[in-house]
Amino acid sequence: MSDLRRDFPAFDRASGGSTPTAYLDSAATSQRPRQVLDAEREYLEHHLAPVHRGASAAVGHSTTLFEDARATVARFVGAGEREIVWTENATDAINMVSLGIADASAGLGGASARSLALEPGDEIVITEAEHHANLIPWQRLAAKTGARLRAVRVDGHGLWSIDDLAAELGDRTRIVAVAEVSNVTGYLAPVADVVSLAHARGARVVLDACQSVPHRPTDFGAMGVDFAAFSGHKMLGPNGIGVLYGREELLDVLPPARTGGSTITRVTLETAEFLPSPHRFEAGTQPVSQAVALAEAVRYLEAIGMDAIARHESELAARIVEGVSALPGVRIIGPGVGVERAGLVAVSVDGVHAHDVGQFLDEAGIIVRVGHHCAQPLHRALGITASTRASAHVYTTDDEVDRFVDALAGVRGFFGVSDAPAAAVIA
Amino acid sequence: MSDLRRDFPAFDRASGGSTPTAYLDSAATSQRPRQVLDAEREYLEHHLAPVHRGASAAVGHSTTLFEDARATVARFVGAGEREIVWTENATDAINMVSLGIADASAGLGGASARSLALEPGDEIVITEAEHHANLIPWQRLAAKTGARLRAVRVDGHGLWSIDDLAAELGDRTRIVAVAEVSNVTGYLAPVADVVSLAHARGARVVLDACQSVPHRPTDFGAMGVDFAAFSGHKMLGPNGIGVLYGREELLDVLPPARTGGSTITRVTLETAEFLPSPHRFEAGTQPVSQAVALAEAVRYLEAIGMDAIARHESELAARIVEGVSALPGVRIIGPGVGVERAGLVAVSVDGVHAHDVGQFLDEAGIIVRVGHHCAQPLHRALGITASTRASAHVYTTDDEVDRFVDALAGVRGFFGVSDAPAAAVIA
Amino acid sequence: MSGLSGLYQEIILDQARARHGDGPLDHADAEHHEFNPTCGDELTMRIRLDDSHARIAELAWQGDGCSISMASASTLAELATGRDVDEVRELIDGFRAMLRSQGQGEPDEELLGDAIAFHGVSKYVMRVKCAMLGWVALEACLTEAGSPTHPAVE
Amino acid sequence: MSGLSGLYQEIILDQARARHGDGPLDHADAEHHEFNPTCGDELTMRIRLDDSHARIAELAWQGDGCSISMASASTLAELATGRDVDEVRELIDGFRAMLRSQGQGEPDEELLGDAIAFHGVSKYVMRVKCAMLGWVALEACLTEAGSPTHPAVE
Ligand SMILES: Cc1ncc(COP(=O)(O)O)c(C=O)c1O
Ligand SMILES: Cc1ncc(COP(=O)(O)O)c(C=O)c1O
Repeated sequence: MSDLRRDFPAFDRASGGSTPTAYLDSAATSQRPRQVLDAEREYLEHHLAPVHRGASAAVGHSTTLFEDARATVARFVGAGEREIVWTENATDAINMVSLGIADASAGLGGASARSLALEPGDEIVITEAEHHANLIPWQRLAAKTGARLRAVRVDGHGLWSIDDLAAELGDRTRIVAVAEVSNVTGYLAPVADVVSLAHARGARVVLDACQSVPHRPTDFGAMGVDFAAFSGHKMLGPNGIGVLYGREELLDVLPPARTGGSTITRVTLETAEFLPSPHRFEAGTQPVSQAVALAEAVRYLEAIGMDAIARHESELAARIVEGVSALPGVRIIGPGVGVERAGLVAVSVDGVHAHDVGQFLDEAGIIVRVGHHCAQPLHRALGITASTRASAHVYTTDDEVDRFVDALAGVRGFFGVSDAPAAAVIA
Repeated sequence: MSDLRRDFPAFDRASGGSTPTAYLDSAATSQRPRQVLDAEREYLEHHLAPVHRGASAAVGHSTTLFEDARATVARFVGAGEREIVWTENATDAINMVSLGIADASAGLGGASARSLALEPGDEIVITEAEHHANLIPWQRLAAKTGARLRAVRVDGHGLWSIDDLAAELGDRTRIVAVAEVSNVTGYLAPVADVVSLAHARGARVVLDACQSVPHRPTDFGAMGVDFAAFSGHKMLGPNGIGVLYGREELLDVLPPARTGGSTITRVTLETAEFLPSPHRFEAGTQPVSQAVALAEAVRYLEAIGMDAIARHESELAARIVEGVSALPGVRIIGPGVGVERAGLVAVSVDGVHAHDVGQFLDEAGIIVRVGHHCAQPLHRALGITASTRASAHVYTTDDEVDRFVDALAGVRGFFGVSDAPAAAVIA
Repeated sequence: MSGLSGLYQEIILDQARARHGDGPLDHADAEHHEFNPTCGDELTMRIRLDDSHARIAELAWQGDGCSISMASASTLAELATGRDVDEVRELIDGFRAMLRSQGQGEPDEELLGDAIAFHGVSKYVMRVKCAMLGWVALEACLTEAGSPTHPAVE
Repeated sequence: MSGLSGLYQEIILDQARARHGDGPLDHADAEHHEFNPTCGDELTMRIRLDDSHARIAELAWQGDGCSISMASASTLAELATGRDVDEVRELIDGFRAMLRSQGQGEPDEELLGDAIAFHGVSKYVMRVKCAMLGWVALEACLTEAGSPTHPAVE
């Protein structure tokens, strides 16, 4: 995959010293290839016009590009076109579901939305490992409806088990919301089991697919999940666009959380009637240039092949796990050596705060993420406040992850918590 | 202003015939200058990194660019930095207010949010001329809280009067939501009067500034409005970004409609505490490259001067109004000859449906907007279902609006509703 | 024919003025209201079937819209009144296929009759909905009236 | 000094280990909790003023954080304990100004004492919050304790 690095202008970035910067924060946001940047610019320079409104040929052309982008993304994740809603980001997509269900529970959306409504005593099941984006919206929904939020606990590695999840499910379970891939542990959730357990209880499954869709083959239809969310900026696409997937029959009745122009059929001063999915959710001017660019990102990923990408990244993860597990005083969060995991590895360094680790690595030209990664409950369960995470994407190289491991080896020495000498990377 | 057309790649667009396309749909979405496109690309190629999270210099630099963009936009509209919240678009910004107030009314946000809460019988006042984005969110808020929505009616030109607005206000009025500039009539609302009348009643003013901020000097602080909304894509900036303005003390207590990462201080499995404004509202990964580009759009507009832009566009509007008022069977919606208005003019052609008018103009290389412009109640009040709107921006020329008027002269002849001969523009 | 005159053929402008089938219909077997959210245009279609439920005995519509939508409803009224339900379903399928052709191919004149005048509309994506307005409404009426679904489904 | 050794001067690493002032404080006049949402670090500052309310008699903090935040709290404890409230406010203002300097200018050693070791932090925007953690908490304590606001406002 080393050839494709040339597609990424960011990697030409002049770096201070002789070694180029190693960008190991793709789980936060990915770099973008020239093809994606060019596609957006091409649209903006030559095809920019409103969509879905007006009679002009320019509007028709712009509308076609916009809806073709939807079709491309839909195909990429095994969805129908009416099952793909543009949102601001993945967080927005999850909120679209939780807020819509809150509205349905309050009687908005009428009889057709009643099947989505929650009642006091109903239960929502999540895990302790969830990103705040897949936690706080459910807390708010519980607060609004009187439903109870139950969390599957994690073990000392930050992992949860399907048995524990099964034990949390009950007759009142209405929603099960989990990440397909944890953004801290790299754990791959057994989605098929989650779906069958949840559906057996009559509960709906909301999948946080932020860390999976950009990195491995996805078929929401085949998986049978009810809703799913992911973001453009983590899959070589633009900021400012996310995707809500939902089964058509659910999206057609879910009340729209945001309202405004383009979502309606007839509007009077007193009432508004909403269009079917996806347009009922897309209030106001949409991220059109971003949709066009996201479709290009999909084509770019597909040209490489999602299987090849998953393989590449799991090799990199294995390389990091192996390297780090030889380092004294460095603890790996998530699955250890030999266990399948996604291309991201978070570690905790005994006696050195993650911010200091991150600073040390930054000085060595290695960009990682330090902090709680929007997963405070998980970190609290592990007894730490923050960790250091390296994450990969298609463009990440063996050399980059080796540099990460090597630099990590010098951290404790520098901060004087072991006898190891400070690494040579320090100026 | 004719020199600056060279800044807009869209105007190099190869047009089918000898005359270039006249883009007269800027009120829907504006074209973007090379400077704005380049600024976004520069960020994406050389500075792309997460913001506000991590310890690296790259994150620090990206964060600085992102927050500097906020400061630039804040200054542009007479706001403090903490008074500017990034949203998906203006529609999202208005929803952020209406949904936050709904949450406050349901007890979320606790005691500090109580001053924003509505009770059954409270009143929200809008006008019949509002865009659906400034209508439906208030309908929903009324439905959720038991508040009443009252609408100031328009006259036969689609205009409302400040006296009629005053008459709708009462002791129970809590919110007054109006557009500073109507996207159909081009009417300039007497905002100072609206604010003083509303504040005298203890009501808060929400200003839909979508059609004003991109076209004339704005100082929300001086105006004294409580909240305001506008979009990037109408002001030479990108899609996928909008702005909510709110007075700091209100934003600090308004419950966040969307929840997720980056909005919080401490999160447990049971609860989350939210940051002050603006970060409490910015859930998930933000439109960072779009913010950077929007700041560049602001600099571009400022370099021309907002006063000069307003003058330019009001001259163009006068030119259209004068030209159109000489055409038999063509009715101007909004203020007539000699009355100050914004740079957009909608017309209704007797006997010819707006879609047919739009098609006819499109064939003549003139892109306008036809339809109800997301203002169905206004059109219904005028006894029509749709109208044809020409709208200008800094780059619009006299020649373009003259071509619009000339082509309009031929419409009724072509469709056989008068004896006028079909214009020569028809192939 | 290219440009505007390809779209607005004389026959279309004539049909828009003629508005065949415009009016109320009492004792309808089915009624369907269609709304074009883009422009706010609306149309209500009503039909009465014959006793065997196999034939459209009467058809009438009321509505307001652009010349394309009005002309296509008028043309439809002429083509569908008195015809077998199965044939009309075939006609609607053919009309939809023609409108989705983006100006490609030759429309089937035998099947579509005067409706081939709308072939030019297929080049104008934003107007396809206008041309379909009455036809979609009729299709919904046929379904509502419980007539057997045509095998060549969409 | 450039790079890491400019940021993590020996004195800072020493202070981070020493944690002067780390511990509980009974009968505090003011207490303030600060939280850094970026990394989840937290710190609680407690102070007791003397009878005139013009001097910080005792100061203690408890918290968990990176070496920069711990070292700066430790340094602050050494500098502020026993000092006049007015002087301490001046010290905090000066420290904040230094941290906002982005590496520019020369810090005022007379005013800041050992705290000038944190000058290097000002080049690292993402770490300024860490260095300010204890200082912001102390500032809030002083306000809470009702001491007169220093005239040289921010
Ligand atoms: C007056 C007015 N309000 C609100 C909007 C909605 O703006 P956006 O679509 O960018 O959310 C528009 C533009 O369509 C408008 O003209
Ligand atoms: C697992 C997971 N869920 C949700 C999110 C939120 O995504 P976004 O910030 O794009 O809304 C992220 C990324 O930050 C994530 O990793």
